[in-house]
Amino acid sequence: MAEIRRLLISNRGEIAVRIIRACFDEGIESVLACSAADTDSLAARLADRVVVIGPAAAGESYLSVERVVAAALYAECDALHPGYGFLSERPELVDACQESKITYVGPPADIMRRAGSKLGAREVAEQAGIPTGKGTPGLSSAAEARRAAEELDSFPLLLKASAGGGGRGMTIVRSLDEVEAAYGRSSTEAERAFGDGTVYFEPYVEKARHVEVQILADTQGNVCHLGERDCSTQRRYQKIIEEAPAVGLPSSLIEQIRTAAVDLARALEYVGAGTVEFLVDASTHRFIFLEVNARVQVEHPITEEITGVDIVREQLRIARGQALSFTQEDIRLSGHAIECRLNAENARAGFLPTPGTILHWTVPQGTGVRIDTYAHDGAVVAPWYDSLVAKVIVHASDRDAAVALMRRTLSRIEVDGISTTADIHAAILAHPDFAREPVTTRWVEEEFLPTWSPAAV
Amino acid sequence: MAEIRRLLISNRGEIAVRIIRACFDEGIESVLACSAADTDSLAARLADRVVVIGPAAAGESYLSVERVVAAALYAECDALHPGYGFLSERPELVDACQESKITYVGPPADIMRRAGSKLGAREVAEQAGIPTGKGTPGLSSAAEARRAAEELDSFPLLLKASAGGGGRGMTIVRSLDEVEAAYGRSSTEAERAFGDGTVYFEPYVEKARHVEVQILADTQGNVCHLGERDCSTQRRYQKIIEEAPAVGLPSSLIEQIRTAAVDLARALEYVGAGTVEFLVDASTHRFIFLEVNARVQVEHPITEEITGVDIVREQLRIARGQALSFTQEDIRLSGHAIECRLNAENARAGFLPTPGTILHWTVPQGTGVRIDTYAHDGAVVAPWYDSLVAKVIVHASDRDAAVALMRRTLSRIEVDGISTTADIHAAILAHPDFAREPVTTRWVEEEFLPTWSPAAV
Amino acid sequence: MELSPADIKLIVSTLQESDYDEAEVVVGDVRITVARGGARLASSALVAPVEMAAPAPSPVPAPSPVPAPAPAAAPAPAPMTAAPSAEPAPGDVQVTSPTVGVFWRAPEPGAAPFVQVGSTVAVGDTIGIVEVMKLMSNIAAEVAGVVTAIYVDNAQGVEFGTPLVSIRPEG
Amino acid sequence: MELSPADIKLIVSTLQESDYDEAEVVVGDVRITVARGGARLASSALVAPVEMAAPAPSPVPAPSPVPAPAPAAAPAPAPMTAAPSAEPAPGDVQVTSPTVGVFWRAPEPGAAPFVQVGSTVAVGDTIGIVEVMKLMSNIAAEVAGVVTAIYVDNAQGVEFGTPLVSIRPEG
Repeated sequence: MAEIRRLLISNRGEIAVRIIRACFDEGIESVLACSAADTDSLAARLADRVVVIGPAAAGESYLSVERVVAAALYAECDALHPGYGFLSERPELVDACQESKITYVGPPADIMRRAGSKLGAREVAEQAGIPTGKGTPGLSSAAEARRAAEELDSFPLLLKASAGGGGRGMTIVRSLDEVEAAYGRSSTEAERAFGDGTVYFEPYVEKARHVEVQILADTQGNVCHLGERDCSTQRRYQKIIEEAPAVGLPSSLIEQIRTAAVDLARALEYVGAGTVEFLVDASTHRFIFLEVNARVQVEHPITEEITGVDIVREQLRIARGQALSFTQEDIRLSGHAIECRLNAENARAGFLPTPGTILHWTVPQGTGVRIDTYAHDGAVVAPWYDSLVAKVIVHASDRDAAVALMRRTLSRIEVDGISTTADIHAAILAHPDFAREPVTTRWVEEEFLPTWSPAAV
Repeated sequence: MAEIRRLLISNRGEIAVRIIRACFDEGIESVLACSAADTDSLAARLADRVVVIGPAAAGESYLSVERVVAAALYAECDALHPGYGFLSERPELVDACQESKITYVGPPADIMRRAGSKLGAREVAEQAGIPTGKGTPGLSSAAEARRAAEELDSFPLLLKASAGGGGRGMTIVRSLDEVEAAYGRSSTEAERAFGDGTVYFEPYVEKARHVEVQILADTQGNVCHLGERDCSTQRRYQKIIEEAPAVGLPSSLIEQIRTAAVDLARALEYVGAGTVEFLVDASTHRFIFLEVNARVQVEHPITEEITGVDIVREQLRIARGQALSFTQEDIRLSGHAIECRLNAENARAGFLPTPGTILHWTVPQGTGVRIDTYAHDGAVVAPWYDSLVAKVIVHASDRDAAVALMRRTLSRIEVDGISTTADIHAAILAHPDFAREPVTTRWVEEEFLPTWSPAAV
Repeated sequence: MELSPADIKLIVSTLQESDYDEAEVVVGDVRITVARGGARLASSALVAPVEMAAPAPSPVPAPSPVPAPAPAAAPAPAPMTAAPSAEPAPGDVQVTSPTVGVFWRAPEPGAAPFVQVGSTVAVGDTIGIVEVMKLMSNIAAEVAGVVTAIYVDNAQGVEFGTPLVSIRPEG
Repeated sequence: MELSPADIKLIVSTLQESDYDEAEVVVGDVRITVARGGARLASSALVAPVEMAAPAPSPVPAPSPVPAPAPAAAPAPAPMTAAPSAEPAPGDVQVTSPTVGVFWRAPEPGAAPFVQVGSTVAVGDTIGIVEVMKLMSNIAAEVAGVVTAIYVDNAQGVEFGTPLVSIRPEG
């Protein structure tokens, strides 16, 4: 057992606040490693200690493995939680922690490497008998991409980056003519974003639902799933609304997906909290494995709400070498939860980010309403980082009740000083398509936005 | 059934925020009737509408029956929740609401009158076979008080005001010589505070615990208790820490007290949320009935935590004429809850109130931690009203765990701009006497304060 | 005067909503120049700065001179009417409501109102009544002068602090 | 008024959302001129050159990642020492740490420190080393002058922005 007395959080914003909360619960001292831009943030207020690691620019602060580990040593931390984003899926950080005898809250480096490569993970999935996109291997040139596309001969195809995530490097290819330009764009974007320009083809599913399974695996061989989330409400491959569980799909399909996720986690010898993402064809109800996210996910709270499991505290248990605090049989899914990502963006102006100072922040208090945020009156939405300001989470008896509660909640949110995406969330929730059942991944861009605000498409 | 669509809250501070939360949960529009001093308060931000009823002075705002009812009519409210304090136990407000066809969230006027007079309630209790203090009837002169004391001939005695509460008008009398001066003091204070100078004698219990039972009674004849609270940690008859349930007393005694509370509520034909207060002699374990509080109590959250019942929502159900949402058999007490009343006072300077602007307000987030407050950065603690700024509530598996969690929580609270009583709470919780078991009602003044800070006694 | 970027944003959006095709705002060392719809940017270096005046405050709505019926069989008060934006003319004294309630302009239904715009009042003259429940409070002029505005209609609900009338002091 | 890059971004995005085809915002020595939809940049072309002066780069000198011969058997960094309250004398220039790390006053254990209070330094002279993990950054004097204060002990942990030394400029 590795005791954890003092934990460094190498992150910011709402997830830093969330991890500090888990530290409080576990009786662990929290140390926030933050940039000079975040020394007055809510996380800095709540943390037991703050270490300023560099200037505002993430490259010299949150993205620097050296500085983050130096901060942990400086503050004599015995553990490090990377949150999501930033360095959370960088095996180099895991290695550096190990060298410095710091417990890393996440999977070991070799498992992270195996899970983090989409191509590598797909191979493991295939060996475990899990359906995959029957895509190509990594493509090293535009010519190779063209040959591969000719061979597959079934459009549309999707060009994807093997490394990283967040939709970057993705391009839909609808004909052979588009292949070379698409390859150049995807590969360059992937290289720039992840330092790895490897891309590959997958069949593109026109009407798809994004379904992902939350996994928790300890070092003692226990692997449990906490049910699945539907994250199909996306814009440009970015999730904007998530739900748990996934409704409107056959229960046998859901069962297969959950089992596939656990099988894959076992095949990867996974340890920690992770998410296995799948794509479900909304017409045929066939599913394919997409990728593994080897960290806590932005949308983890909706799973916490329907299961009662505290995922971040379980991460700390796992890191200490303890067994999960529950078994698969203990998990009962209750009700329906929805999360809206409130971003500091003006949806009617092409989702232009609107950094600035929050002059007024009022959110309702209510049963089944949870708001994970770093916002308060006077909080600064810095231009340097992503635009997520708050996660508005509701939990109610069923999907209809959850949609109604979310609408009531959004209608009571008042923010001055920055624009937020509260209006587009409210409009999506009020839309009959969404109210009927979860939408598919292109619905926001193809159906919703053109009628809501042409400028936003 | 009386539908409630729009509810006027004739109160302020944390309880106004609490009631707005219940309105949100019930889908009721909330209208805050507030003074000109509170138009920027958190409750005003959270309410759906705000009506300014008068200047800062409570007599011309929160304490004016006419203005409060006028505000309800003005805003077309169909119901009114008085909170606690202010007009919450004034039958005139109940009458005025009835005349104006506004549903009053609380007991009918006649029941409030019967329950609100301590002498009257004592009589009902005696008829119901509930032990009372065997005190005197109302005393109308110093000479009568002296005669009554001579007759009782067992000191110490306690002089108490028949109307009102909060310890005002109470005087301990240790010998016959003290009677006349004590009568003058008590009667004058009662007259000034409640408009009724009637006082009476009760035997004074030196080592006593204050135990009170939470009652909910609907209009359909259902009367349930939600267990009891121990509110013995007092200074000058003012509660400062409350706990639920009451531990360290024989379970048969607890059972008798709970039964007595339900019996009394039935005898009073009580309707609404109410609290029946008892005094338990810590040496003999005999208990006597003290009084009934015919409203929601400051310390209701600790009962909510151990029962899972939302007392304010039940109040709204009862007001609509609905049955309670549970039966007595459904109530299972789980764990232990503690509340610390964080007041804007400097305990080391004789508990001097410290109104002002809160420049910085940081409270920890944690599982089992609930903070009911109107505070935030920039919130004003007005000099016009009481000094309660926040109720820090924790809920854990047992008393030891709750004490530990409260200590951890208090240690993470940071407030600038005003003094708070957080330091004295932390010191009390750290004291071996308190840690061992609940203290008695004079412990803070007689044992704790003299060693902690002589200036505070 | 110090401008922040947020102020500049406010100024630009104010201009944006105005009718102007060209505008220039100079505050200290900050100069904002905009043009649209074919208008050219007249460079500040070449021409004198055109000072873009802040929009005048919205004029106070003329009060209804109609004396409506007052108490006796009181109708339900007009609910929740937003208080009119009431900016008194410089030097005028505003009389505000001392309580939440209902404003009555006349002593009884059918009677002439206590005051009209243009009425001359002495200190202590009643300018109206605010009823809270059945309690009537006479509202008195605090200064002698001429009534220049009446902000609230008869039988309208008012809150504490709601402006009732303005008086221009005499002398 | 001082503009940050974030401020400029805000101003430009404000203009972007407006209808204006041409706009110019001048704040002190910063001038932002924009044009679109065929509009020409009138002003600045005619007057002064476009002085879109980005704010000065962060005052921290780029640390030369020259590997300094540092502690062979490096002691554990002194942890979490509160930064000494470091108020430079008027006119003195403070050198601050460009990163979290450990401050080394000498090139190797036992060697003489780079500078002492009273040492004369030229621009670019090394005043110490900040080690972050095994990466050594030489910290250079930004001005020539005399060292008037050293705020951090050898082997002490520092954060970004922690004052290291003060230099009184010469001349």
